Amino acid sequence: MKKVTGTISATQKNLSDESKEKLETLYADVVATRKMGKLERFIGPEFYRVIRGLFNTPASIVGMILLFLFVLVAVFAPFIIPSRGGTRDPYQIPRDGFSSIPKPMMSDWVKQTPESVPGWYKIVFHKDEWVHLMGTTSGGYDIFYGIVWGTRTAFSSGLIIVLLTLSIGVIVGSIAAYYGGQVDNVIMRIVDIFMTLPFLLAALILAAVLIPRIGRSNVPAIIALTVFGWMGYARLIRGDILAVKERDYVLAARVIGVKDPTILFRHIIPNAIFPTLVIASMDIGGLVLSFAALSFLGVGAEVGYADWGQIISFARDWISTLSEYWFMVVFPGMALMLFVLAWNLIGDAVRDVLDPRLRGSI
Amino acid sequence: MNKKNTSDICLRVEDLVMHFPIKRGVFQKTVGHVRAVDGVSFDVYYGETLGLVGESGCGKTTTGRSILQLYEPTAGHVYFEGNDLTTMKKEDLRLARKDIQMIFQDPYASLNPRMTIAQIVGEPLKVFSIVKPEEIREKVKDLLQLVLLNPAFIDRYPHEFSGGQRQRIGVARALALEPKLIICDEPISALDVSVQAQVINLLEELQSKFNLTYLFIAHDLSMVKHISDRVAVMYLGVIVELAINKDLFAYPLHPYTQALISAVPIPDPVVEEKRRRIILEGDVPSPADPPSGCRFRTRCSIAQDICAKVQPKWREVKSGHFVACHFAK
Amino acid sequence: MTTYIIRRLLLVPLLLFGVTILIFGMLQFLTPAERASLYIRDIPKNERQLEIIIKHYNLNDPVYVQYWNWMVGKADPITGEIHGGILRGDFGYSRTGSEPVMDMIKHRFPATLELALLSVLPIIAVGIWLGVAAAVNHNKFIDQLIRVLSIIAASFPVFVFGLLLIMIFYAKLNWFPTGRYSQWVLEEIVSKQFATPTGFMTIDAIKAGRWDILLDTIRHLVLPVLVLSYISWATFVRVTRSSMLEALGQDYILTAREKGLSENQVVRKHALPNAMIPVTTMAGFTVVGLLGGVVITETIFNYPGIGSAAASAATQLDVVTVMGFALFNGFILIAANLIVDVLYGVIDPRVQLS
Amino acid sequence: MDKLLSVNDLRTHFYTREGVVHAVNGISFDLEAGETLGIVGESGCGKSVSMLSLLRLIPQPPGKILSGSANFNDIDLLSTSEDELRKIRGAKISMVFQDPMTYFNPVLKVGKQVMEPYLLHNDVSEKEAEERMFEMFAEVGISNPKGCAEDYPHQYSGGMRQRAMIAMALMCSPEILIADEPTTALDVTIQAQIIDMVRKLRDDFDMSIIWITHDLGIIANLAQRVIVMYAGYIIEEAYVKDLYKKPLHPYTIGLLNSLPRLDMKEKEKLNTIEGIPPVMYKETNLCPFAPRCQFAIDKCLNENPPLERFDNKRSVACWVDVETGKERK
Repeated sequence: MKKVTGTISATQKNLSDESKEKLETLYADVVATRKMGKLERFIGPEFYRVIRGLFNTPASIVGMILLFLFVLVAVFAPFIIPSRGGTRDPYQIPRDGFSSIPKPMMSDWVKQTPESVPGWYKIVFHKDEWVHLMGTTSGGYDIFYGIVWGTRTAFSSGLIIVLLTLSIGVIVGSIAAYYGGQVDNVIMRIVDIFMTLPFLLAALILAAVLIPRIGRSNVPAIIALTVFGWMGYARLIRGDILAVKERDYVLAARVIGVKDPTILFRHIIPNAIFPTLVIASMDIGGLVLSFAALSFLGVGAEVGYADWGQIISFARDWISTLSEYWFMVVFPGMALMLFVLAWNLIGDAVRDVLDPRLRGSI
Repeated sequence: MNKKNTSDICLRVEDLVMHFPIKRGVFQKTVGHVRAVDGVSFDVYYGETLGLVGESGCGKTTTGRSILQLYEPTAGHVYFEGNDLTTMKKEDLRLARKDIQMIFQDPYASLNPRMTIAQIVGEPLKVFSIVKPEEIREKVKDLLQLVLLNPAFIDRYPHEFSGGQRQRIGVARALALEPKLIICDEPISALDVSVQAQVINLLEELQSKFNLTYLFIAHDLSMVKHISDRVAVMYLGVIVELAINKDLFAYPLHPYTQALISAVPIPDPVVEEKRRRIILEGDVPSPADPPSGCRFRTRCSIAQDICAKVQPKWREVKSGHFVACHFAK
Repeated sequence: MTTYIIRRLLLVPLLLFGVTILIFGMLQFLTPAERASLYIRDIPKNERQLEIIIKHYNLNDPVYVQYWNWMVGKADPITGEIHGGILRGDFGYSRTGSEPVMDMIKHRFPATLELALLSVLPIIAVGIWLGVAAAVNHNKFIDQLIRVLSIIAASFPVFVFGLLLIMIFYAKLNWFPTGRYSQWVLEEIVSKQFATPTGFMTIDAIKAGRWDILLDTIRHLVLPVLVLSYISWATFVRVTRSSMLEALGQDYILTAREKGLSENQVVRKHALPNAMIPVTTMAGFTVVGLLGGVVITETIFNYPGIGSAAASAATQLDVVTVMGFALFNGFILIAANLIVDVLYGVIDPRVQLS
Repeated sequence: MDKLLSVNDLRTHFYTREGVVHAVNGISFDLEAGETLGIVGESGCGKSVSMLSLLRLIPQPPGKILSGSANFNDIDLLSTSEDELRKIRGAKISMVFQDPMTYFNPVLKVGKQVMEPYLLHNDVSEKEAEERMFEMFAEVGISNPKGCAEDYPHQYSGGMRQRAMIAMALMCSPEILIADEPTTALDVTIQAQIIDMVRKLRDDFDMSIIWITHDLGIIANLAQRVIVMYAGYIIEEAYVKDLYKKPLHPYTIGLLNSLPRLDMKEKEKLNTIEGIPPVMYKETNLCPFAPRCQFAIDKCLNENPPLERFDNKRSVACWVDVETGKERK
């Protein structure tokens, strides 16, 4: 049997040793074998491709920077604007009186002020007392406080809904794909039925029914968005599992005697779940938007809770004088818009990497 | 080749039938069947290479997969070393597959892209606990050496390799369980011309080294002629002719075999100039609705009334030369 | 092709059944007293009377009995008059609207339909046009611009965008007022000086030759149409662009170029017909999106359609009304999906065989 | 003989994220009136790209034609205006592609697509184009032309689709037909039908053919002259008979020896070309085949051999005289 070497120059007898050496080095470059970098080997080829796609697109870099800023705000919320301290719920926006007239920007903060004045505030505004940086809503809720602490609400509600919908979708979709036949048929018809109601309207109803039963909080909206939000993932994972099931390497695994559960968890699911995972994580932005919309319509977070959509909903009562009270819409609206934009910019780049139809278009 | 005893038979396929239902209409009722394999019988002897050749859609790949019970055959039996695979329980079958392995056509699709070479080639060793877990890596390196791959590549992923190299990895995986029979399902048709010979030579070397038995499925007649001891020709779900290599190519008896052989171009203009081609009319009929009687009669130049009525018998015309044609002598 | 359509049609009753089950399931969260408004208009405050009603309409009975009653209606034991029954077109009585839900839908649906129809056509026309422009100029400036704009549009919350428009064009400039018509038009309608037989203000105004009313209607429609359409527009561009890019990357495009067709002809004759297949499906989803979108849009603009009614009913926890609207929307969507499916079969010849 | 097409120093590169792919690296060749020229090479050797470049059909970007001229009837195809070129495409030079399934538009009727070039390049009515189409359908052996014209591509069989594609290419009676592996996706018996048909059409239409393939057998059967390509270079060019009788380039030799032949009497071990074809990311000054070449000498690693005329009728790009194993004088 032939000796195996890195190259085939062993069979080239007419070459001088010097040339053989040169060939060895050249061959490493010329040969079709593609070498993977350390990072790629560590995180896996597909994930690497996604990451590389993210850093290759200027738009997604902007998105990542934006998102990073939001993470900073969420993490450091107590240092940006402290709560009122004590045992009081920090997510309850402090209200400066009960006047129905919104207070303008930079007006004095009289009641329920934050417990301390952080250093950055003194440096930027040269003041030792809090003012309403972005004004208040009707009812005296401080908009700046609501936006900063609302960042946490956005991340947590988005993450919770994605995790819930993804789990349901993956389980239901996998069952449909794995068992096939009538099980698949029944499950997919149920998916169809859930999809015949418009997403937002359906969520609106469910939240409205749930509120009298379990009280007004974030929970009814989260449940409602979950119940009507899992179908997309179920369809996606089902399609991918069905495709992977037919691949030759699954047949090959059967041939070498791998047991069925191992085939499912080692060969099928890891190769099928990746697009679903990535798409789902990119959906956080859109879900935060839907959650905010429910809050805006009045079936989301309770009044006074630090949530962007809830703050904007105050503006509904001031339609004809919005030009005067613009800060009630513009600041929380921009926070929401930039948050969703960040996710969408990243999501767009990721979809380009994942979309097999666009793959190869260089 | 002399007459063989039954003890020499490694694999016996008896009247293997594989029909796939066609579902149509409002209620997805089964309206017919694709008769991919429609009554195929042959033996494979220890140590030989049986070539199974035919055009696309003739059922050769389905035959290979039904032998391994990757599809559940509609009817018929597959005996491996005397044991009927079609009636085996799932777990017994899994254990029996240890001795029958397969090499797949598409080296890009048959390797799990998320596993390294060590994992891919090591998996069968792990499943059957052939060697101790800590020795798997060493064994994988030996296997790579065996298929002429650099053992240093052991931690690489499949997409870091070219088609020919991937096919070697597939061969190494098949060899890991030290099987007796390997079903090679078009192992070279996806490879570049200059790489095909490398894989063929490797398969031949391994055969002589480990006394392997091959069922070599291919559409490339020249390659089948090169590697096989005996050749079976399939057309539309049935075997029309089976003979030892020399006989089949020198004295083909079935009109289809004759046409097939004449259609293969030979890389020599001098020879080509003198050759007379048999050009078959039309296309292969649909396996969902095969012609009555002899399957080939619609394209056959010597077909007569009897061919439409009576399915030709599978008979041994000369010693070891089987054919299914009314007029073969 | 026929079997394909029949299969789709057979699915419709199944979906209808599923939707009623889904809605009815959600109704079970209500107390029997609240469910009473499925059958009668005035729910008495008196405990004893309430119990009689609950008993009359089997509101404490097993779920399947209630479902049956909900579907076909329930006769009043004294008068023999049948109340409720989805199949009879009785969706219950709306507490917030102070009229039967079905009447409310009849009054308000034309307004919503007018808004939606005026939005759909620009979305499809502009969406396809921009999507094709982006794909043909793949990776060039126009492509990048359209792409970034559509991402921004998709990220802009409907209610924020709507409120900003109101802030500028209504509160500040007073160009485009909210609502459906001005006070003086309303007075003319109420005093029957101006008839609205079709329910569509634009058509009725044109038919009557009342250009002043038409102008007023348009002033009220501009902003809602803009707000309702821009998000769907973004998704439409996206889908058209990617399916067009896919089509342009196919081998038959090379064949078309090889034949000597100009780039324009290649796009028009060969790429576009193929790219339209996924776009058709998208059009169906767009209708779905629009009907979901009217909830917020109509709420912001105080536009008297079914969306704003559903939203205000939801916030006042008038569940029977919201359910009625949802059921109605579900039926419309099933019809829309059916149309899309059939269209799909017509456009793609490959569907006909399989 | 007249030079119908004269290509000089054609160079096409692709600018991809992974790097610059040197697909075609300055190739020159002539096509004479009435001859059939074969271009052989493995996948990725640049044979298809060079033909697509001639008609400027490669996608730009990422592709770019860096240099070259292609004289056809006193027009330089590579520098003439797009409008001028469009008049030639499909009329004077037409192409037939490998996979007729993907190269037909799936949502348009075949008849409509076949008529398209004729309607485009001639001032004729729909009716006349239809008549012409039926004429062509008869030429390529499509029975039932009326029904077939109304069918969609997916209703055709593979062989039929390729016939329809050839009919489409011949609608305007082109002077040159470029066939890009038109039989690779087909079965051998269907391939034999198509080749047989093309041989007849070649005489009827008095056209020149450039036939791209990786199958040396087809070339031996069909072509008068052959060009062998490797890694974007022409490495050998000769009349078919000379090439098969005595190949001069080590790659050609290796390729011919690695093919099993149907007419071989005894089983011989296949020769192999070790290694794999290179990916052409780097501009190198060595002979592209040197890493796989058993004849390689030191000079091969320092200088890329030019294509040199030999015996006045054949050319080869190699420093080594393979008979002596020494450098050629």
